Amino acid sequence: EDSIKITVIQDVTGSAVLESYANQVYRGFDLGIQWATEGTGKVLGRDIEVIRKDTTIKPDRARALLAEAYEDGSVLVVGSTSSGITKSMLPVAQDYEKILLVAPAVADSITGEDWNRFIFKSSRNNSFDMQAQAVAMRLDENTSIGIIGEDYAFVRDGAAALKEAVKKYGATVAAEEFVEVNAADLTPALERIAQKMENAKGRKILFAYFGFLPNYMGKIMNWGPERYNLEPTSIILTLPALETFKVVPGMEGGAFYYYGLPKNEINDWFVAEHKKQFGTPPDFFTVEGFAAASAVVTALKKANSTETEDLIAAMEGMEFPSVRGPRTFRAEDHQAMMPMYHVKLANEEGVAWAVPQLVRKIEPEEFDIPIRNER
Amino acid sequence: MTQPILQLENVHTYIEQYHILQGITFDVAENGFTVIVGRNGAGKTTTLRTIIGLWQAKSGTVKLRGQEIQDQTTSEIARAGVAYVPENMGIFGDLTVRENMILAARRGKFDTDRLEWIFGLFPPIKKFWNLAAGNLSGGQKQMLAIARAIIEPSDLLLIDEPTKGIAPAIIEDMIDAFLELKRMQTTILLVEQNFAFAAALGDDVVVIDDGQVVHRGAMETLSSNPDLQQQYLGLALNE
Amino acid sequence: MNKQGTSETVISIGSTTSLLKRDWLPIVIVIAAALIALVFVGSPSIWLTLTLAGLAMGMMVFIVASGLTLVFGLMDVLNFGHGAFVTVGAYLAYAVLTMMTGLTVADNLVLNVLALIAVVIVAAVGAGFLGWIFERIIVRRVYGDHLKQILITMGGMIVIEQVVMMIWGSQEQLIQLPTSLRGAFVMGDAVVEKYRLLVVVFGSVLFLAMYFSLSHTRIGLLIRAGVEDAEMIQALGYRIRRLFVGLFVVGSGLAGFGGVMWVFYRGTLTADIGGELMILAFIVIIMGGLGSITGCFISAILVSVVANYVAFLVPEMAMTSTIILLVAVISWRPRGLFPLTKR
Amino acid sequence: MDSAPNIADHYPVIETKGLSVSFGGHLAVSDVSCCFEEGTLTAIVGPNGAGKTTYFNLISGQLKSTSGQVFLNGEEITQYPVARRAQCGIGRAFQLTNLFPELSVQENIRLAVQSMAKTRDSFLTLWSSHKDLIVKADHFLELAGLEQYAKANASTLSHGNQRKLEVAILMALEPRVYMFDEPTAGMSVDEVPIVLDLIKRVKSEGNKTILLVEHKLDVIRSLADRIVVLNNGEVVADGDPTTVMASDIVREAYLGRARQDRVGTAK
Amino acid sequence: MISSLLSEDLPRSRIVAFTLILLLMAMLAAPVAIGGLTIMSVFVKIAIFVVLVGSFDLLLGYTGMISFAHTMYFGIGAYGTGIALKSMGASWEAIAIGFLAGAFLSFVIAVAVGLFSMRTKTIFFAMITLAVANAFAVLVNQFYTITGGHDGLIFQIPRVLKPAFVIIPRDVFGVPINGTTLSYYAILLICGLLFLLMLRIVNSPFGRVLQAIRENELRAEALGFNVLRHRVVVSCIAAVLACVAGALNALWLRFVGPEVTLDLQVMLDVLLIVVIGGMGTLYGAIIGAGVFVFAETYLQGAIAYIAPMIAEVPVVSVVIHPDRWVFWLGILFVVSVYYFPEGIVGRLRNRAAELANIKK
Ligand SMILES: Nc1ncnc2c1ncn2[C@@H]1O[C@H](COP(=O)(O)OP(=O)(O)OP(=O)(O)O)[C@@H](O)[C@H]1O
Ligand SMILES: Nc1ncnc2c1ncn2[C@@H]1O[C@H](COP(=O)(O)OP(=O)(O)OP(=O)(O)O)[C@@H](O)[C@H]1O
Ligand SMILES: [Mg+2]
Ligand SMILES: [Mg+2]
Repeated sequence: EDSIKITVIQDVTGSAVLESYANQVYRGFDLGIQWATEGTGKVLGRDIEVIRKDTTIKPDRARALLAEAYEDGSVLVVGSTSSGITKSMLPVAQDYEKILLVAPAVADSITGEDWNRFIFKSSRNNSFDMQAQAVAMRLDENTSIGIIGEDYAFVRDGAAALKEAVKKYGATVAAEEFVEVNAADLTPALERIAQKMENAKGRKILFAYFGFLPNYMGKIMNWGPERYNLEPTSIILTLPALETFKVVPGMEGGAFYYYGLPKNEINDWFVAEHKKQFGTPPDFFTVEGFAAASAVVTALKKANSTETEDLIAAMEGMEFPSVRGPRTFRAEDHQAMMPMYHVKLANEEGVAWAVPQLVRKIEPEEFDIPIRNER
Repeated sequence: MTQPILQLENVHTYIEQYHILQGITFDVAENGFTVIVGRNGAGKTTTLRTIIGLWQAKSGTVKLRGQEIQDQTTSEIARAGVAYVPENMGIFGDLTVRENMILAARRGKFDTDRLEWIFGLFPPIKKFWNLAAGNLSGGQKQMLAIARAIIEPSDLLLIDEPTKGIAPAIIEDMIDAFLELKRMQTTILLVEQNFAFAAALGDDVVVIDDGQVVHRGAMETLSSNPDLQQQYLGLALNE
Repeated sequence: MNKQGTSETVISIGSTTSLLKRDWLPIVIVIAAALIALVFVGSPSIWLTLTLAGLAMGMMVFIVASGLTLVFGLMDVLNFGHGAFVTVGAYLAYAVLTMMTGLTVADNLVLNVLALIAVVIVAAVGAGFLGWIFERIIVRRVYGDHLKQILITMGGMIVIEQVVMMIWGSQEQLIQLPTSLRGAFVMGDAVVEKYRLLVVVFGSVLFLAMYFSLSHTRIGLLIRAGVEDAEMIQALGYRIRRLFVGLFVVGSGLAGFGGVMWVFYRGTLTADIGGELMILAFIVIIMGGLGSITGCFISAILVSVVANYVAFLVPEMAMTSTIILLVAVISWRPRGLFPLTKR
Repeated sequence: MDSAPNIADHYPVIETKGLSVSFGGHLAVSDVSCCFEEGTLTAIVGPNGAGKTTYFNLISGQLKSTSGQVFLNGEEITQYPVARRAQCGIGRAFQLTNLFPELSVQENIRLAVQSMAKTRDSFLTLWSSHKDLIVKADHFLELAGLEQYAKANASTLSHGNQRKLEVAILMALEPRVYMFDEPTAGMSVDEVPIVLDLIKRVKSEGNKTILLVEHKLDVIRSLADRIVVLNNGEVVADGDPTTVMASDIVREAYLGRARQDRVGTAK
Repeated sequence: MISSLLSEDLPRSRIVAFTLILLLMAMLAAPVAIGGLTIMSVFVKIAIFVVLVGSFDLLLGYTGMISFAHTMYFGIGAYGTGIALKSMGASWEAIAIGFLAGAFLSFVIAVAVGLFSMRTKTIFFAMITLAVANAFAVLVNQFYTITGGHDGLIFQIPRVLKPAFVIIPRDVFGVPINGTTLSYYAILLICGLLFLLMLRIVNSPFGRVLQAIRENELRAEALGFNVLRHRVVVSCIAAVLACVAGALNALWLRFVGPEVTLDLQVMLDVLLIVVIGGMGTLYGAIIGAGVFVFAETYLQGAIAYIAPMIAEVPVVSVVIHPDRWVFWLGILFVVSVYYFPEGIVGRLRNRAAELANIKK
């Protein structure tokens, strides 16, 4: 019998950073298939054929590739990293009435205003990050928060989500400063925050949230937040970022993944296999690739069919395993619900990055992720 | 007779696909003053540019003191002692007059006596010493181009139409200057339309037409013979 | 000729512009901008922090742009690939640094600075060598034609970046300053990062070195003349090609130097790091006046300092402030602050 | 305006009043007041750097004067930009050849013809459909004796031929005021008469005003109705050719002391 | 007839003419003969780029102005249409209003930029437009609530243009003829007409003046041409044409985002196309866009095809790797400047002219 075609569309070339992300996704996806099919590469008794496509970060190309994938008989398509590219593909899925499983893009609008019923999203969104971060900041009425970040949709949405999340603790957001993307110097914005928060009461937290600027934490620490009693913190997503967080030992924050955090068999296998195959511990995008593969295999098994409508029916409300514990596609907007971590950083001898230590796992039920689509 | 300082033998030069010089042959005698005349578009400028290496001769030889130079680069030829005043004057308009001059003084220093002499010849050079050369008047630019070529002593001086746009009084001085240069053992090869000027200075004359040498000889012969003038220049000058 | 006349000419043919005749206006404007900002900012310590940070940033921009002033300003080669040499400099720094961790991890200022200087030298030489190849293969064909320069150097840049990715991979790499150069000095209420101070020192030294070597030799003149009329400069006996190659190599080397400075400031590196400052570098060169080292230096500082003030006072305008500044300067002096050429 | 209308409303074609321009303190043209009448050819002479070209630039608008005014038929045009002055009928040729180098010789002339035609800016008509303009352009091409180079790029012409093209472009503009700046410089002896004939032709039309800068004395002698001598930016002599050329001041400043006859003429 | 349609500016080279006819036929036949969004996307991109590049060539090749802000107008057209469709719903009025607003904004900016061009030298002008375009991209990013910022916008288009509007169902030709096919042909038609319009403009008296300005601005002024006015006018024409191209692109993609419109990369692609095709010849825009879009679309695939064969060879396998296709694009930049200094069309025309000379 024919193989089951799954196409993974990623933004490989065109930007150095995205290229490394895309490669992580591919690795994770392959590992995910390997794990979910117990090494057979088969589901429903048929081979899974994974086809890779590169958007080169061009929306027009992404759309054509997606259409091509559907026309060539892909059962479903997984993609992509860039939220913009992913958004441009959403209507094509609708036109072809085939599933697009979004991973690892984050933009809220994918499961919000731009959503259609063929879209599933196995990756996280801003609200998970921010609610986890709110937990990790140990807020109360006596805390004020200053936010510094870049001026673009992802960070702005995040900041809005954070403001929403801190409400229930009674904390106040006393200052928000957004600098131009890739701004070289944070000094003016930091000085403004310091000025605005001078008279704020209680504990003062400086939350830094950046999507492009590397090593922002180093810059903040060099500027000297302690002079104004500001406690810097940020959300912990990738290993390279953790390398730059060595300057803030003891920092507490929300975290998505660190290979030492999850304590379960899948992660043990995943980390060991990744180290064996690539010599390094796995990171963020590999995890997301794995989750997507796991979702695909689980869905096929559950639906016991490759027809779109069967798959949709199976996937709505479906729980699927991942290295960070199970995730569930909620039926309303097809967003996967998932756990997060609250961690504290420590520097360890001989480790190139700050090591997150688990304070507490935040379970999926604890999150209140708004449903924004118009279903 | 001593060996000529410059010898062109059957030089053919192409510009793109056009065959401009079609076998030019003439000598320039050491310490002599040779004038090239000819109609517009005859190939006079092309001849000078071929000598200094700005066009490459496709065949034939150009010899400087017996050495073949047709394959050398322009800067090599220049450093072998050839100075050049191009037809378009080649002024560096962004640079001041002084900077134009200092570039021509190859050691980076002026010989003050020589500079004084030039100042005497061409007073505007001194007057506009620190002015951007692009702002000079047409004639002043021409003076600067000549001044630049004579600030250092050279063995062979190639000059393309120095008198165009020059007022009569300065032409007078220029004649004196060239005569003095000649006395200072500089050989001069001049392209000139102003026949009076040419006749006043030249020892030898070469007439070029359509990329070929149509007449060679002493200046005397040509300047005193209206028939020859009629034949080669299309116009008798001493009517 | 009388003696008197001669000595008089000697004076007049010597140095062109005395210090008094210099055009001080742009410098006065920078200072005025700083003072006006002081009034608006209010707090002197914040003002000082902003000013010093801006100054350091300006120096960094200057270092990255310095090579471009030679290549674009003087030689009139619109090198869009300049950023590639910045990238190469950054990666060489990374490579060298990982090889000599001993010198950088030691908490000894002298050793650390020496290590940094060694890194700079390797990066500059490496980038310069690459510049030589670049000139031979890429630039040689396109002197005098801006459009082709843009395209071919862009192509060259892509190739270099891709090769960098082949060698070092596409993932983001972390790079750390030598130990004793990290952190900041606190002076009263103002702070200065140590590294920024170092950049100010390096930038100033570079500026003085370039200023003197260009104003006390004929190189600047020769290049400008060569750009205007390459035939004539050869007819004067100069091997203009050699000079162009040499200058291109130096320009690329300086880009490598800039890459080192920039990557340490940034903290991480990817293959497209070189492009980040290029638009700013072009702005600074245009604003300063093509070919003018002083102009490049002053405008780099002006742009960066003003950007900091504006970002503090009216953050919404931070991005547009540079453009407004550029348009204002060009409207005031269409050929830049210190115009050298007519181009 | 303080200039009371002249008797019978007669205005000179070109008038400059107190025209001056200075470059950083150096007065290149200094307080020049002159009238140029229809049908006359005025030669402007003077040593190099006297300000002749600068004076032309002030009249045709390439330079803005520091003070003083320019009038065309009594209308002040001092503030007009270059293009507008050209449209008003002031045409000039340049001392240093100034062409469209990568366009053909014919196109160079065509553009001049087109500039004065009504359809010059038409977007949607085909250039080749304006046959009348082409015919006219070819006419001037022939007049200048450049037919054989019609299709060649202007940059490939020899210096002398470029000078001829420069003159031909001015002719093709058919202005009311012709300003020639050393039209024959660098032109070979047998070609000079061609250009002189062209200028004579214009002159013979009787209603044109011609200004001519020249250093060749024989050319001036054969053409000029009047000579204006500039020195250091000032008018130092003005009058009919014979008187002016004989005056001491001209001999002193311009011709050089003794040998003026040997140079610049064939004799 | 054809000659006057082409404004008497014929390809003047058999190879060029032949290629053009071939391309045109392929474009017309593709949706029925091949089908699929991929090939249609390729041809639509070529068509849109012909307008975008051609209008840029009006500035660059004909008038001699290097502007880096051209794709900004492209972006304005796309965003105008996109934002209107998003906020007003999928209607024809939204398209009209969005496009007109975009065109008006482009027009205003083009006038401002054109006026400014007078004050500075070409290369300064280029650098300033570079800075302006960059700033505009940042602005679009910052006003993300309207523009979608970094992620761009998706929106609905009138049903007639969507695949759901079936004209002839799939089973007749094996490929479906639907709203997408309709918009494909509509875009082709509009682009074709605009190309003819541009051809007419450059061959009009106005076009000649543009060339004169490119050659020698001061002289053009002295001949009585108002250089500033011509520059402003041509800037506006080019801007509005780019704006149309942008709107078409938005309609086709049903998406606008910085990567497709405002990125410096798009501008450089446009520049490359102009140079590959041949500056100052509008046919160059077609040939250049064709070569470029095909290379961009299929280069990676071609490399992926070769790569397995040399997978064992040490260095070569790193260089000839699908992920490194951009490296080969860079090589293409260099090679095209090396071997086609006057562009493909320029080269072929010269060759044709030489051959004709020899025959004579
Ligand atoms: N770059 C070029 N391309 C094509 N033809 C050229 C080029 N330069 C010169 N020519 C042609 O070469 C011929 C000789 O030109 P050259 O400049 O040597 O003449 P010339 O004798 O100096 O004339 P003139 O007295 O006018 O200066 C002319 O017919 C000219 O058109
Ligand atoms: N832009 C400028 N800046 C400074 N000085 C200038 C400028 N333009 C012209 N001059 C000076 O003004 C004077 C007059 O120049 P102009 O070109 O009018 O002379 P001219 O009479 O045409 O001389 P020639 O016969 O040599 O062409 C010259 O001394 C020149 O150096
Ligand atoms: Mg000549
Ligand atoms: Mg003059």
